[in-house]
Amino acid sequence: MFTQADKRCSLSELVAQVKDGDVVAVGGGLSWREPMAALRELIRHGRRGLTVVGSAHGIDIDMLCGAGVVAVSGESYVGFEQDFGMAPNYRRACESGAVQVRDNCCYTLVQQLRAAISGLPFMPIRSVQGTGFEALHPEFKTMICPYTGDRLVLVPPLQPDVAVLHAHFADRHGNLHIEGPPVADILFAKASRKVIVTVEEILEHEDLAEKGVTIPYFYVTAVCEVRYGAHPTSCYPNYAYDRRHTQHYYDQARQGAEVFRENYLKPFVSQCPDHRVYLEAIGGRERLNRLTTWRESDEQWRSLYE
Amino acid sequence: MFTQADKRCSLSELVAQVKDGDVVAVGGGLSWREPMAALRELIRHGRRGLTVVGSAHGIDIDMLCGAGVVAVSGESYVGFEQDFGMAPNYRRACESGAVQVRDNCCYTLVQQLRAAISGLPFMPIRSVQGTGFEALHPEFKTMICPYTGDRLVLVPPLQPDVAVLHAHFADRHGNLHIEGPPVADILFAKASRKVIVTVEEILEHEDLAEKGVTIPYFYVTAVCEVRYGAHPTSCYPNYAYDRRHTQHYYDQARQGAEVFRENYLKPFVSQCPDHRVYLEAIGGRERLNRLTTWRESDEQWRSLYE
Amino acid sequence: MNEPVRTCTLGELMIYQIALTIEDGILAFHGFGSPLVQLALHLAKRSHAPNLVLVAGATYAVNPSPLFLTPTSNDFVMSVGAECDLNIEELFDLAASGRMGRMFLSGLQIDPWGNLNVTRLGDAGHLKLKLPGGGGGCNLSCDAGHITIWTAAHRAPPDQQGRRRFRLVDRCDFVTSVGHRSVDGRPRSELPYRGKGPDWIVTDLGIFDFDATGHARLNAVYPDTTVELVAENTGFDFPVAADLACARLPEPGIIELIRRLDPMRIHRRELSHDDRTREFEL
Amino acid sequence: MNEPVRTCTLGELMIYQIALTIEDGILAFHGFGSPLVQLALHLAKRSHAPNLVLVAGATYAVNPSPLFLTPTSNDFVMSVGAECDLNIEELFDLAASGRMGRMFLSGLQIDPWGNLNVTRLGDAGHLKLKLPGGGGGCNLSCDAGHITIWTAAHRAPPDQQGRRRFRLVDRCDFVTSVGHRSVDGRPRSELPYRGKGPDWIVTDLGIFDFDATGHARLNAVYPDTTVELVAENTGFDFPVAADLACARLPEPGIIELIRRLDPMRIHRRELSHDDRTREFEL
Repeated sequence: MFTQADKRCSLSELVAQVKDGDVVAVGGGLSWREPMAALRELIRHGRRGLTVVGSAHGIDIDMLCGAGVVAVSGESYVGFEQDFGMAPNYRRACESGAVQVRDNCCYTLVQQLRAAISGLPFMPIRSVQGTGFEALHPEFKTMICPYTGDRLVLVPPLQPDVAVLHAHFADRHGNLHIEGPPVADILFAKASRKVIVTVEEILEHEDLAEKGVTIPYFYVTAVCEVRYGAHPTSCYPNYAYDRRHTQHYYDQARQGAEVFRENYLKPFVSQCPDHRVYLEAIGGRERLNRLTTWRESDEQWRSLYE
Repeated sequence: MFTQADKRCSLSELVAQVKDGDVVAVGGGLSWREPMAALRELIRHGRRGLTVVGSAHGIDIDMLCGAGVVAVSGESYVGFEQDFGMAPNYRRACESGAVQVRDNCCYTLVQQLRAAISGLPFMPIRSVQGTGFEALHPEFKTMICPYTGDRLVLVPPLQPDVAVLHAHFADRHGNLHIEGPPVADILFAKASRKVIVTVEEILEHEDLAEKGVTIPYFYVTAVCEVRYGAHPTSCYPNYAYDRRHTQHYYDQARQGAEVFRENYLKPFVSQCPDHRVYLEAIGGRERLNRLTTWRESDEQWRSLYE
Repeated sequence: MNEPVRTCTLGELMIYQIALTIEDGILAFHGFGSPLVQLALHLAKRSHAPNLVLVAGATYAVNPSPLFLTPTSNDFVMSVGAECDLNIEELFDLAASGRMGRMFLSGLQIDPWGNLNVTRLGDAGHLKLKLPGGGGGCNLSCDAGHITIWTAAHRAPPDQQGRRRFRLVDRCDFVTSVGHRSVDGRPRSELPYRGKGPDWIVTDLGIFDFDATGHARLNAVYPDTTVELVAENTGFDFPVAADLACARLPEPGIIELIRRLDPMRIHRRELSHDDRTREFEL
Repeated sequence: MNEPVRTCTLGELMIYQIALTIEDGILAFHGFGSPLVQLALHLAKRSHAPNLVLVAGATYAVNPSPLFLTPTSNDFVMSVGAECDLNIEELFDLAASGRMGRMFLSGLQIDPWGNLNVTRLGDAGHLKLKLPGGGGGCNLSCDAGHITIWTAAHRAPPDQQGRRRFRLVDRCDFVTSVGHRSVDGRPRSELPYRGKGPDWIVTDLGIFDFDATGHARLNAVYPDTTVELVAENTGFDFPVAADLACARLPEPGIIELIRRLDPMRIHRRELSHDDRTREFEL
């Protein structure tokens, strides 16, 4: 139970909740609502040896891998879909052995989070058996169902040390409002020991309550207002996905670890003391305003992908 | 999957989905949003031998017991709290043996519904063991957890034949919007073979979508617009709990099965060919308007309980 | 209005004593049909436990500010001003994962180990009285961190034949929720429960805690009750705390707060007719 | 604008053929990163399967009307006009309880039994290539009623040394999602899955169904492919349907609909460079 009256803190204090070697659940999914500002701060803090768990991810996990923050990946997907294809840093880190591959599947992850949420030592699941994941996860066990005689797979609880989320709104007490797909954020919040959250805006409780509480305050450890905190991923309705910046990211990453460090991590992370400087580095007001024009017309929205 | 374009039907057609001997999950809870109009129609249809399952209930289950509709009760509570105390018809039916007692507990019910919802042959639960419920439910099994060595109770899936719900709004496709506490309605809708719903108002989809879809259409078998369909229980914000009518109900029920049949079931159920006539019988417009005055002032709201 | 409060009623004393069992910063849940407990939680939240996560029974509203107490629990009145809302599965998941600090349970039968019966009198074959049932009490008696048991019907006056029907009984006909001994007599420590079980019983005659064996022990009496009175109204023998005291009475400010929270005095419905007139000089 | 459609592209033919595998009135789900499948579902919903419960990958939006297809799946564009929304746990629960009629899966390796690999090339000890991973494909390959497999990279041209790197392989290095044989060779019938497994493979060279043993069988070719061409681009021997036919081409109206659904022709990104120019006379 996190019950203090005011959970606001600086981005640096927020990210200091993450320790080397922690199991970290990163919220959002693919190009939607990734807590990118918090992850960049995590890199600046020089965190190491994290185990990342989640469902379908892209630039967030790829960037952490490129920065050498990750030791184990328990994600179910890390890539750029048909947009750019495979995730270069993630691939390199896995293939070099720097990151240990412990791929998971979406529903297996859900069941493991549910076990943690309801305090059970396992959840049963019918699928997974007969696939390569049983060998990849020796911690999974099996049992014969006393009702049906069927063989079931038992998956242990997954209780991340920290969930790192980006939401639209919070109040200072830590109540959160998320618009659009929550992906696994609600499950992460309920299952994790600590929940740290960046938000586009911190509101008075009455205004937040009017929008609706997506995640109750007592799950939430700390909150920090970071506008455009999901950039370059989207945080509709506030702003769309910055495909141009992501293209630039991908082009650097594809050229190798060195190039990525020199041409991306340096200018956009390590040499940006804070988020404000980062927003200048990626093109400032002009670039950010463009990402808010998606509402103007279908053509304008389309143009963001061309 | 219930996918027909227009699921609207008459109250009689709606209730005809329930067959003698069915396992029925009644939505709402205590004095809140009970599908009373549908249950009265169920009594008019002369249904028999139902098994009722649910969490905390009152007049809904008591009335079904008083009308001889119920053969087995798997509820976790049936009563009138500190308002009127024990449920007279329910007590009589259980004590006479007319209704078989298979009391359940709220979380056990939740886990059994979850097993049905996720297609599992059981759900594990840590509680219940060591209480009287193990003897009451021989279908519960136990296992030793292969991870912890702890003894766990396994509860089988509960898939009601029909869930009977009262919601605020639906569209003709069957999407539902419920305001306030859903109680177990969402779990019932996902777990049951059929879902039949009365609603205060059927809206165009666009208007419903604006309020938000609480239960997606494909779970829902049929819907019927029945204003004041929860009376005498509440359906805030539309109308408050009719304590006066419930007092009258209780006074008749307390005097015995005969008196209840003569002085309550006859005038308010069997002799009311339809819901419109029932609304006249309970006091018509004047009474109903009074139940909508709760917003006017705290004093006015309080007066509804005096 | 503002004449000073000089006395407190039995109900107000019980509400205060139940409130004193509630720690700050925990999640606590009151079930339905329990005005004394509902008021105790709101009192605690507004006095010594401001960081209490107060979850209202039936509505699952978190930290509401009811305009007044209603006789029915699942009523919008009771969730007015709620900070947020849980649902039935989330609330019980929180308990099952060890995140519910305290729950409050009662019973028509309460045995020396804190086992409770709200299911039936008589046995399966021969049902004497069907009680309403325990709601989620069975699950929460295992899962919640601690349990405060309360009853306003401890007093068991003899009938014409001089027989007493005890509320605090030697043995429950049915164990709806479990205390410190399972239905088959195993000590709680042998069962893989999350929660530690009942630590208080607040009644209309006094207050019990539990000794090392998990047996109820009289901890305090009221200004108008004695160990002897408690003993003759209790269906089992019980140890008495060495430092047995008279229960602390609430301050006037606390009493005024309770009266504001329950203007219709709904909580009196839990008290026997005679007990409604019991008052204590402050 | 309105000049009559006289030809259809390979992508349009594949979208049409995938759409033909979708029954009306079922719940079907497209994953992420699969434009051909996303378009097939929207095509089916707007042609022969109006009662399809179309669940969009990544957003879990139900029956949306995307303004245009984006290269990223979790984008508000893709959920515009959704009738309602599910979340990750609800969607997978529906599959696990037997309520997902059909799912669509692909792989960098596809074996004769419809096992798929999107996890890694090489073995655990010696990882040659880390693939993005299967999302929820593993779970859904067991749970979904039926699976349509697709790939736009069946063609495996020889390199300088004349070696072909097959997409349709004799054996998967890793079984990410299961077809008609488990990773240890047990027939699917011996496993307690809800779903019946893959029944179609739609590729850039032709269409396979599965024989009684669960082995892929060539069912149809395209106007510019032959059994021989399919054979030399496939890493295993396969039976050929007695009634092998040339796949039916879509009507002009269908083609126009596809072009309206994907104005940026995002689906072409799934095709090899050469295949982007393949066209068929209607």
